[in-house]
Amino acid sequence: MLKDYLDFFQLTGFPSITWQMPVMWAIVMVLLYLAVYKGFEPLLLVPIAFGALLANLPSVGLVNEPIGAMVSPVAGSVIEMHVKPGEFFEEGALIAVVSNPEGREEIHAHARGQVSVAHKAVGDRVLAGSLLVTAYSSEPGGLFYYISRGIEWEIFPPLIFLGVGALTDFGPLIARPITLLLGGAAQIGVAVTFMAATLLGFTVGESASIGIIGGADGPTAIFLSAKLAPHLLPAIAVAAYSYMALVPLIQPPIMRALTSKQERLIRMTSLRHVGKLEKLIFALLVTILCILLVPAATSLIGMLMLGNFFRECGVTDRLVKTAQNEIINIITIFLGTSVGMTMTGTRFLRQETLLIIGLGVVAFGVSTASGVLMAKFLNLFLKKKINPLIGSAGVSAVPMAARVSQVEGQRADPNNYLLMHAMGPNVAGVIGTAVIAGYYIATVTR
Amino acid sequence: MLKDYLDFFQLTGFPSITWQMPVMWAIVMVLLYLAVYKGFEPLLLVPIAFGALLANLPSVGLVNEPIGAMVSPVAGSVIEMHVKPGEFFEEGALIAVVSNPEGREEIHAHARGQVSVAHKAVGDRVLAGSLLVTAYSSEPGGLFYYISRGIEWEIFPPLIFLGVGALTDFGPLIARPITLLLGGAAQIGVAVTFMAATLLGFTVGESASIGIIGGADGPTAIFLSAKLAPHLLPAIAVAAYSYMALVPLIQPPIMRALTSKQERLIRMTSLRHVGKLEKLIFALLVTILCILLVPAATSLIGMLMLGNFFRECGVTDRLVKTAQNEIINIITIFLGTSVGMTMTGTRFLRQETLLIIGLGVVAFGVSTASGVLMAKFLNLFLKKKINPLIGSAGVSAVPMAARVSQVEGQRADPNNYLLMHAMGPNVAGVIGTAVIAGYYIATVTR
Amino acid sequence: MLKDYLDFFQLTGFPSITWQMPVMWAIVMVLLYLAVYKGFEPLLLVPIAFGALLANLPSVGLVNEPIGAMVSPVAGSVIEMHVKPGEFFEEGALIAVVSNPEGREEIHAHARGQVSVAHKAVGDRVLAGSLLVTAYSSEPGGLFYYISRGIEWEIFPPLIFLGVGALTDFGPLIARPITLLLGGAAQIGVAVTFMAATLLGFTVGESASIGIIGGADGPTAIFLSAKLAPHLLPAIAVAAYSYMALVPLIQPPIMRALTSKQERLIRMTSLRHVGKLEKLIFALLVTILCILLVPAATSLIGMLMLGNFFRECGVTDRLVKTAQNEIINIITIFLGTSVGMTMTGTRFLRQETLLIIGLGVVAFGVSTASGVLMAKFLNLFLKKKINPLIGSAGVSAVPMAARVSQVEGQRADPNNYLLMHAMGPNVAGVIGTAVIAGYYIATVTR
Amino acid sequence: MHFLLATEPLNGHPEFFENLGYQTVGILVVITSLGTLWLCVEILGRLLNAYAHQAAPAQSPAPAPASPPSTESSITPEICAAISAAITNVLGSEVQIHSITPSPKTQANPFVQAWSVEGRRQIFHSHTLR
Amino acid sequence: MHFLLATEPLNGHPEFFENLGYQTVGILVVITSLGTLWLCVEILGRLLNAYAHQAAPAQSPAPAPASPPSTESSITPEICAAISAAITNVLGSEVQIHSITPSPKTQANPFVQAWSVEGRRQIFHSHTLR
Amino acid sequence: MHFLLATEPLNGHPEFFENLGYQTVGILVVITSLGTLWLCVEILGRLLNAYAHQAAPAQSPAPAPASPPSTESSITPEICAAISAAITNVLGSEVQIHSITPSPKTQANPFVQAWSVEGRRQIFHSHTLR
Ligand code: NA
Ligand code: NA
Ligand code: NA
Repeated sequence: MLKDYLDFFQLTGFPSITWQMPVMWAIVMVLLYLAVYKGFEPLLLVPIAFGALLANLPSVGLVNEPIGAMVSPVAGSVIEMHVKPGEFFEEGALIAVVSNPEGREEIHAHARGQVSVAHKAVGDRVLAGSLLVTAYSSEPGGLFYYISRGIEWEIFPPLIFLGVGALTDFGPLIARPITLLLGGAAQIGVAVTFMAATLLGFTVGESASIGIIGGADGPTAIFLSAKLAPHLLPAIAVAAYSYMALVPLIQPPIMRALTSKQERLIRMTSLRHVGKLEKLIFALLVTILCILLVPAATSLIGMLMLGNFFRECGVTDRLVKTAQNEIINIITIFLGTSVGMTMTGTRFLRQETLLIIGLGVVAFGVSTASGVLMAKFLNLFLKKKINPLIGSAGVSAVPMAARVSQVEGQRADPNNYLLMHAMGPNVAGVIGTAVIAGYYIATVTR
Repeated sequence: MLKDYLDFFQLTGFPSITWQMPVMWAIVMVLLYLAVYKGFEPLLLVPIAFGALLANLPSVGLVNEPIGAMVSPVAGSVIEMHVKPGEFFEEGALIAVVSNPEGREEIHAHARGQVSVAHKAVGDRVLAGSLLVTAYSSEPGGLFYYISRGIEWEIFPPLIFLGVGALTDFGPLIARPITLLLGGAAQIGVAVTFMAATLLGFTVGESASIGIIGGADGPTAIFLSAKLAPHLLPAIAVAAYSYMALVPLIQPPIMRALTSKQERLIRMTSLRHVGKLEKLIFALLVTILCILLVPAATSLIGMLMLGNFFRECGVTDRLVKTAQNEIINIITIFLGTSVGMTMTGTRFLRQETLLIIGLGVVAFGVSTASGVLMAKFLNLFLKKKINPLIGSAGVSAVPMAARVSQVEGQRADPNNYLLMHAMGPNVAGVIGTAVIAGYYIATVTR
Repeated sequence: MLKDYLDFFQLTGFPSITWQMPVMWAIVMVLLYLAVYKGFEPLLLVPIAFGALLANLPSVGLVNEPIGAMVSPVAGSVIEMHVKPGEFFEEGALIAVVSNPEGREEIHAHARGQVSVAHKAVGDRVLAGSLLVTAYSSEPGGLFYYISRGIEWEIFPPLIFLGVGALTDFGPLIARPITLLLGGAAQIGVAVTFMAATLLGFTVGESASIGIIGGADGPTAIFLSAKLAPHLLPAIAVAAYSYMALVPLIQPPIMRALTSKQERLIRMTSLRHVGKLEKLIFALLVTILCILLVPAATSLIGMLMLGNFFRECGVTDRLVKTAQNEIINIITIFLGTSVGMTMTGTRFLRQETLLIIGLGVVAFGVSTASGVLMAKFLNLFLKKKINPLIGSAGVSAVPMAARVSQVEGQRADPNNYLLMHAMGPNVAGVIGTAVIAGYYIATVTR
Repeated sequence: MHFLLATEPLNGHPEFFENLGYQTVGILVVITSLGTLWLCVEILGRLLNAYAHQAAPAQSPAPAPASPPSTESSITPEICAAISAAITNVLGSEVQIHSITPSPKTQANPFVQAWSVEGRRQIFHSHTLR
Repeated sequence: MHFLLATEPLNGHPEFFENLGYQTVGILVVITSLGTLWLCVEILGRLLNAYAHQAAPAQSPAPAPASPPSTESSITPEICAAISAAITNVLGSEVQIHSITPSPKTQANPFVQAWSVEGRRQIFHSHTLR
Repeated sequence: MHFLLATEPLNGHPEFFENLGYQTVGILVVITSLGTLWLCVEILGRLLNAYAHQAAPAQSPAPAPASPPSTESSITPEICAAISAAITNVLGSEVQIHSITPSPKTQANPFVQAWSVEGRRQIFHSHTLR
């Protein structure tokens, strides 16, 4: 019995601890510290970090696929086949090996089960997606196998956008629509970072996902990288949310370097009141125009403006409250933990992660600069000048970036209130980032 | 590069605009106007209309099925097969053509992918549901492919009924149970409209779904037409919710035409108090009786009375609030937009839609009349007369129809308060419509 | 037509009533009475009982699987095959018969449909999970086929634990961590009941699920029996929740029998204040340690402590409120009704159910005794004595068992407040039960 | 569960009289269902009332003095305000209330009436989401 | 729906100038989209304003006397407090408000300003969940 | 992740002594887990307390005068009411509170005690949904 007791520790997770795990635990602690004690986007970073903790423990029944059809993940030849119909196998058992010029791929069982049919034999050629073995098991998939469908199927980001739309007042943007261009210009940071990433050796799908960090829009970044570079999703999500929290540190030096004292003193005329009808038409306009121009952005833009229409129409109070609260909260818990769950040590502790974190700063910096410069460019033509400090708000990171504009404006002139003016480019940046994401989705092959 | 820029507009949605789209946009605007500025059931019509807008834009990634097994939708012979194992295909590519005496059916790809197995060759005979091709793709289905499962799988309407049950007080019905017959009589409008639709050339499945508009019960109408005539779902849902809002216009002339001044002056005795135990037994009674008599209505009646039991038992406060708020609100958003998403121009801009809208008026009118006439019929036997104005409330459309009874009653006698009396037939109509829907489900083949 | 009317009653549920149904209705009434009028865990027992009512009515479209692939549930030989490709079949039709030494297994259709492919012929050998027939139907699965996925896939219990974690203050446990051992000792009741069940002829999977009733933790009991003995799930859930309500009757005699008057008079020193940092580290510690030691408990422990981290970190207010309210309420409705839905007469009206109910009392009793005895054992070594009355709180049943400790303590000395001291073992019992459940999952074959 | 189809299911495009018969059966099914329900509820109400009357005598005198005799004067300003508010709420502000008189046939006391008003108010509030 | 791919999709590791061209097109697409939107919103605003001015005359004199002439004295203590609260709320308590003066270019009356402040406050409150 | 099964999994109907051994191992596993946790939490508490004592001196005198010496007189009527309310809430109204005296062994000041009461109250409120 003492032997049994000692034997039991063979069943514990200790033998499965890898060197990456404690390293990841330390990273988790840092993220939690930043979120809890430094206020770094805690609503997202706490679930992400806790999910990452679970992902880096030798857990059972948390992420495994359910047993059923086992398909080959690559094309090649079956060089080993370890099971016969009727045989039982344990969780983790080697089922088959497929080999092709690029290497060999092992197919392991995700849970205990029994083989029903072996569709291929040693020597057979297979394609990606070819059925190798059908098996039977009473074990379901892991909890986060199911919850993560919301990311795999790209459901969570649009639903978050439904809530974001219900929370966003586009009034300041409608009152001064030229600030749309500031939100557009900030996407230059995305494009520049994309190019930089390509030069550093990332594929275009990966580069697009890295570039979008500069959009400072969590759900869009998750949406795009789930589509184009799912293996980079955790690094990109962590970078996107961390830098959003660092906006008050990253932006001011750039803003001051690119503007003269005189420009920073520009006062802007008060915004006019925008009525309900105008807001409703705006919501419909954005929907129609953006979908026509960039169909691939439909689910993001469509849900954003649906939420906003609920908000502004004044007759769907129950729905707007649900979108702003229950839906966004529930999805945030599941989205955050699912993202964290992808953050395994083997995936995260790579050179790429450091490069992504470095490129993220570039992205935020260039986006900030482009917004400011676009404002200065527009001032060449405008009679009512724009204070270029609000250009930086075009990166979105709502409402952090607009606050930065306000604070910098008051540093130059304590009586200058740029806050409301900066909200225009701020929300325009959300639309701009969704548009460029749509462009990439339409034109980039994963 | 300029060429690339111009080329990009080949990728935009503009080339995909069809004549139906702008027409549907106009219809969407009308629906939104009615919902927002005229108060036509905005909680449903706003999501439906916005969903219809999205459905009539050249969107990408919104409604497509995920790649995987492609099955033949009909029986026939494979006359063309355009793909070979290992071949890649683009979204929209023609995969195969199946032909039978009634025509030819093309199978297109819903997304980019690669063929794993071609199960059939040219000349092979196939049945509906036979596997043609298995393919592999990293693209998921569209957002509303997943959300619409709630309608396809008939989950949303029963869950709405859970909330409706939690919101409904059956007290007035229990205090004067004879009003159940008024709620039953109102279903004659459903039956008459069914017959009229059949005479106009609709199949029985379609006719049943059209008839149920007269039940004035949105979730039941959606439940039935998802089952028996999914292609008519959008027209039926729009008609059902619009006419519910028009009850104050449709009902009064019919009510006045069928009643004498003297009948309209009838005062009814005040309702007795109904205790908790009686309400609980009522909920169980309705569940048992209706399911025994019409098993096909189980999921509607069962959820309705479960919600009502939560409400009346007094010890499940948390659950009843959740059913009344979070569940019903979340499902309403998803149900409404999913219904709207089916409202594509090619499906909606048909003669059938006009016929359905016409038949809907008939349905409401006959239901109103039957309720009133049933009340007059019952008065032949009753000592305590029923004011026939409350008969019209049997169409359900809770609580609109009961309000109409009150207003008409006061038009005849300003001191006559029929409101609470009309709530009896009003909620009885909900049960009646679920029962006749169950009858149709059990006996009509799609 | 009169004939048609009478014929219709062939379609009603009356011919399908079995003798078990009315018996189950009576049991449902008893459960509802206990829940509504006696306050027996109404939040769970009302949905369970109402679900059981629906499960014991001849319903249609409530629980059936969707048509598609029909697989053999057992290994054996196909001895009958009743359908050919292209043939239509009705709901309930006999499709095939598979026979093996242990008996014959009939495969029936869950809904109307048409056969696409017959994969096997009479005489073929099949394995569990072998595909027999592929069929096609436009009918979806039943409402609770879909909702019950949350139990089959083991999603609901961990999500309930997310909410439980968000509701639990581990402060009293952290202030006096030795009470962890009391929560551990209470699991002896689980082990003893497991052994008793095995002696009574239950398999080990069944025995483990029965034993866990002594853990007095609903979600854990449901989680474990869904995995190891799904056919006993309804009996175990009903026993677990009923006995939790009976704690004030079951525990006191045992507590008094095992303690001297003097022991019951022991006063405990007031608990120290526990700060935020300590609570956060505790949450992470429990997560890491328990998952390392018992990986199979990951999804329960992980979600519990995630919810608790949300609660204690102070910066995720939106998320903690959502976990405490919307998530736990919605899941409770679906979990309860799904459990009830498994409680069909044929499954519940068996001798096993009586045995389980009997064993449940044993489980609660032994757990209570072990907790008390462990406290007395610890007192042999401690300077600051523990009042053994708080040992019984180790069974969890939060907060009922802690209340019992308080009441019993005051019976001996009206000025002794054990309530806060009893909360330590009380919440420790939740962790202890999850750990032993993980041990069983890892080592018991279903 | 499996049900034998006693009647042929209706499909395609049935003839007029076939359809008429079919619909009549449908309405009869509805009336049968709701009629049975009516009877059951009627019986239930009487049973419970009878039981309540048996149980009541001991305690019924007690509440009586608390509520003044149910004459026309029993409509207190509070009840009046409650009714007005409820009706305004339900019917919109364009409706004017001229006078409130208890229905002469009413035996219920004002508390029950107030309960009714409140009950209805809840119903009307709740049903905005269908 | 199916779209012909006019341009070859970008894949693998494109050359620098290919990539530069690709990104420039991307930015042009963004600017085109948001620029078109700008024009539409600008036109929309003018149309609605023109319509409002046509419709207004009859009723515009009415509100005028209610709001005193928009001089500096128009900042009432209430508005001042509202602005302070909003700013503290958004910028944190370490910010001090030295003085509040209406922007000289502002034609809006204090009510509109208060509306703006409130509108912004809502925005800032709401965006904590991204 | 894959774990080698060191022990044969228990299945079917094991013999009594096999089962007894198996259950004993199970209980040992539970005690080991919770025992390890106990040790860790004990150590954690001491570390944090030691750290707090090092950090405290500079600021501890400040709060001291605010809270009067922790004698029996320190139970103010407010605290008394809070405790009563909490206990009534938890134990139901049939319980009567005869007297409230601070535990003689208690070093904690009344604020901490009030905190405890409030903390417990929350716990008891929350756990109605299992
Ligand atoms: Na952006
Ligand atoms: Na109806
Ligand atoms: Na326990």
